[in-house]
Amino acid sequence: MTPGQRRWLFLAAMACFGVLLVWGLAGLPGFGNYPGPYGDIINRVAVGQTNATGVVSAINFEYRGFDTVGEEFILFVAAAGVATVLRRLRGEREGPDRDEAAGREQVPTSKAVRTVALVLTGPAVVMGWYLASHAQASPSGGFQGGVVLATAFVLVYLAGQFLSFERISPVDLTDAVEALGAGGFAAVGITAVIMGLPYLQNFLPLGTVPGAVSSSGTIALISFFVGIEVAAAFVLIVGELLDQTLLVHEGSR
Amino acid sequence: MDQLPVLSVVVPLLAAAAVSALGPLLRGRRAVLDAAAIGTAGAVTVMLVVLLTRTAHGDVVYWFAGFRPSHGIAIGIDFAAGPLNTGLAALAALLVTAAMLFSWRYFDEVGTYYHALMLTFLAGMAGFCLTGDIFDLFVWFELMGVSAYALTAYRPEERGPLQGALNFAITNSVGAYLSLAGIAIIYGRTGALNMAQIGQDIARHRPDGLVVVAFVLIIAGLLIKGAIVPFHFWLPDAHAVAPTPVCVLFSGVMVELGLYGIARVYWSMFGQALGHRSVITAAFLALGLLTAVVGALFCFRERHIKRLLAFSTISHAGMFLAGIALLTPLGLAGAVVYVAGHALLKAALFLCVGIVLHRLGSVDETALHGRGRRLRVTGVVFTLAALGLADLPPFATFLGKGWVEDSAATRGLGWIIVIFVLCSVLVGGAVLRVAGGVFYGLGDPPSEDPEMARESSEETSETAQGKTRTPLTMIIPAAVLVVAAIGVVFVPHIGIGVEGAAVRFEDQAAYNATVLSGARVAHPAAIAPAEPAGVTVTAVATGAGSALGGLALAFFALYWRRLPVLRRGFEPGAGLARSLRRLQSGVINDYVTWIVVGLACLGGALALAIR
Amino acid sequence: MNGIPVVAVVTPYTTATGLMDVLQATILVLVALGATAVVLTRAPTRQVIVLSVYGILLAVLFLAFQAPDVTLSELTVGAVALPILLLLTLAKVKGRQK
Amino acid sequence: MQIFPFIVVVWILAVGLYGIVTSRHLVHLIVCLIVVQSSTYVLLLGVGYKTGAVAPYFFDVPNHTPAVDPVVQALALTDVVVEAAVSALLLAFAIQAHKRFGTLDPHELAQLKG
Repeated sequence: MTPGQRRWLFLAAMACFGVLLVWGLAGLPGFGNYPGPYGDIINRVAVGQTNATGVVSAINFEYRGFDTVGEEFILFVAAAGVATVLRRLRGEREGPDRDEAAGREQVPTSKAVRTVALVLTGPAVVMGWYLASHAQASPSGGFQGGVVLATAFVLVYLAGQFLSFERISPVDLTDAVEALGAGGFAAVGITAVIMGLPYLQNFLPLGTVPGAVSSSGTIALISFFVGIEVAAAFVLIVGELLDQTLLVHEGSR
Repeated sequence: MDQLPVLSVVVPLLAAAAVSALGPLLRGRRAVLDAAAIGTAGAVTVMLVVLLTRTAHGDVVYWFAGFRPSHGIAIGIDFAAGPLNTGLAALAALLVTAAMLFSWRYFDEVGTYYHALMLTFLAGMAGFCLTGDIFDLFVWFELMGVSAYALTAYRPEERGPLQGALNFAITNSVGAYLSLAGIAIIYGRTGALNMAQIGQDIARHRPDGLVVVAFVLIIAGLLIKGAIVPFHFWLPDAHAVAPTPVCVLFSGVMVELGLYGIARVYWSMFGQALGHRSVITAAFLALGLLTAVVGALFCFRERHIKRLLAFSTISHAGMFLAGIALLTPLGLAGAVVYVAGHALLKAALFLCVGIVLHRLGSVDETALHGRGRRLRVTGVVFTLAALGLADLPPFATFLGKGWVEDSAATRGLGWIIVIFVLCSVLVGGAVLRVAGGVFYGLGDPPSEDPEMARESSEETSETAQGKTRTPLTMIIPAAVLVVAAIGVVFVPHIGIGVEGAAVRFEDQAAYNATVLSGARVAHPAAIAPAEPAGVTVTAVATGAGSALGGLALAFFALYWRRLPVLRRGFEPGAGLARSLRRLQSGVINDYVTWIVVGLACLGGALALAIR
Repeated sequence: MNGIPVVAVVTPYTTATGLMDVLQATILVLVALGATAVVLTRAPTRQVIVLSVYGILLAVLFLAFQAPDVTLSELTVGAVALPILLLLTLAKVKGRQK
Repeated sequence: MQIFPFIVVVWILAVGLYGIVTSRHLVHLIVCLIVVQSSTYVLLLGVGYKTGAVAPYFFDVPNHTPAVDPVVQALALTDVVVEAAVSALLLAFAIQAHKRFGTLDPHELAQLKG
């Protein structure tokens, strides 16, 4: 197909498909009229059952916790896949570079950027940690916390270039930490199985004050593992990509 | 409490995490890695088989974190292990075990990620089969998908795998997002994610636009995964380039899981609401038969052996979908046995191709002509599997297809037998032609097709070349799988067992009761199917006929150049195949366009008929 | 209502609905325009910037949909993490084209 | 306001697919895929919205305040993670493809794949 033919074929098909979609969506109860019952029931019972005041976290880490197990492993696999695709060719650094994009100058980071980045690293770590450990209380959780923690590592890169980034996040260690995060979550679930309970059942004491850091049993624990997993996965992915951009630079030296 | 459903998913996940965490320590100790992966996959197979025996007297329903439904409303996620989906998961685990056993000596060099990815792939497939929750289905679908994309690009130093993985990942991601949109729409109507609960809810009203559109969107991702024309374009691109042990899983079960998903979504959610109208049979039968014919034509024209097997998978997927589309227990039972037989045989065929690649360093039929004579055992296994693929009794394929044909005849659709036999002859003929040419040096090598030569010019070198012997761990799995494909037929009470399971699978009311109120309904002893499954004369006749036809076609393809009456350069069906191949352009933009076109047509047809 | 004056009950925990409607409709229009802009920006590097803006628009929309959790994720992923990944990729591939 | 948000969803989906179909650069195409996925977030949160309800957090509001559906928000969160994971993997493929092919135009990739 030529691009022109393809465009017209697509537009014709998409017009039909779009009409179909609108026809289907017109059958919804209308915006603002969520009919329930799933969410309404959980809103009613979640705080009492889990002692978590953030109902979304209660769902992610308890009611539908098994989805999150799968989700963490999707991220785990993506990081492993990125590493597989990009890492196997380390040999490229030596010898004549087959790389098509080689030969560009490295732009040094300006002093201002370094300073700002260094200054921001601390708050990023603190905020990431805070988010990862307050899943049960407020809009936050392991995932957002993990990404913010990973950002701290990227700031370290900005501040000190790649060498220190690699020193702070050696690949093998990051790998192991990531696996620990994903595996830790799955293992929390298995602990319940060993205790004769259904997988992922909340087996820890729920605490007494709803929404406190130590409340809601396994929710907090799982959120912590998710935070570790996500941070490590992102550090791994960003690290591999940085490694690639660096490959260009080394090739030009 | 029966913990087997969850263990069969979590154990491979934990093993994957462990393998990855201990990776640096295990570097240089391949044996430990391989043993761990083979052991895990084997253990999962055993767990699923044990679970399968426990489902005989009713589905095993597992509620995560103990959130059982009250008053018919589920607030947690459930696994609903019935005989059919557990059996499919067990089949997947068996093939992963065989593939891991095969890769033990196959790859000269392999990182820890390979094992971790195979294990997460297994977990994704098992979770996808067992879950009874529509969003959970999406999650495992994605895990299965992401693992598969990464495995396809496992040799990123070559061009083919990257391009194949990109097309694979983009088309399947588009499909997954469309499915998710469908899930959101049906959730907006019912406020439920449990399939049984959704089915119960939407069955209360006449089907309207929302139900039709949600159905089409949800199966969009599954049709793409199931490689149904016109959603199939990614498959040959990906299957031809993935490492051979991975191809075993792609062709053997991953595609079939997409079709299982369609059956599951239909029979647990939409069937009752849509009222099992004849338009559904017509639409899916048309898609299935179109897929079967297109796949078979491409298959016969192909010279790259892995691509040839990939197209044969498309053809078979079409026939499976046709069996499911009949909406009868016997049709579904036939599709199930057909899937099992096909999976075992196709896996064996891919393993044999892997051995050929290992020993001879090529997968090009023309280049390999007569070079496989020394691989006697491999040749025998490959030929037997090829005959099985052409439905020769007593391979399980003939039984499964026979049931589908019986059921079609009862529904007054006897004519589809002609198409089935035609496709089997073409596919069987193509694979037998490879067997005769490569392993026995019969006839003349097929002419160099310039386009084919371009496609297979880049040698897929997964292993260092010039191996002088075939390790036992490579040939034994293939041989065992072929024997198993015969063994399926001789399982005691296979007919009543599978058909009883199909009756239960299609009994939506019973499924709802089992999942939502824990009632044990369907008992196999009480099931008296309207069309009892058995070995009929027609099945034996069409099966043997297809195999003979395939043999004859293979001999013709190998020897026709020596016939005086035909002029040289004549290629049967070349023109048709050339214009079809122009559609298989390899351009991802085209593939996504066809997805939208296919959805507009399918959705439009269903909408006009059901409105 | 038989003479009893109808008073809209406004608790401290709810937003006036009329205002919310306008807010949501405006952001929805902006999001639709943003998506179009992302797709129609063909130069990859510029597109990343537009994507980042689109991510922020989505985050605001989610806030208006009363989903602070998703807002936070969309901000960290859609507006920060993905653009970083994309820019790194572009830095790598922006060499000469064959 | 009854169906308008859902029409926006269809628009985002259609525009994203249009971008994929007409894209001549893989990174652009991956961004369009992200746009396609973003339509599912809007749809999910749209179907779970309740006019006048609060966010599903009961830290500083009484337990029985009407709140919007938390389930779709949990699903959207999962969806965001999936998006990040798939995009990262696709970008890695794109980097490697650029190294092997020297181009990121899907047409040229198809011709050069060998």
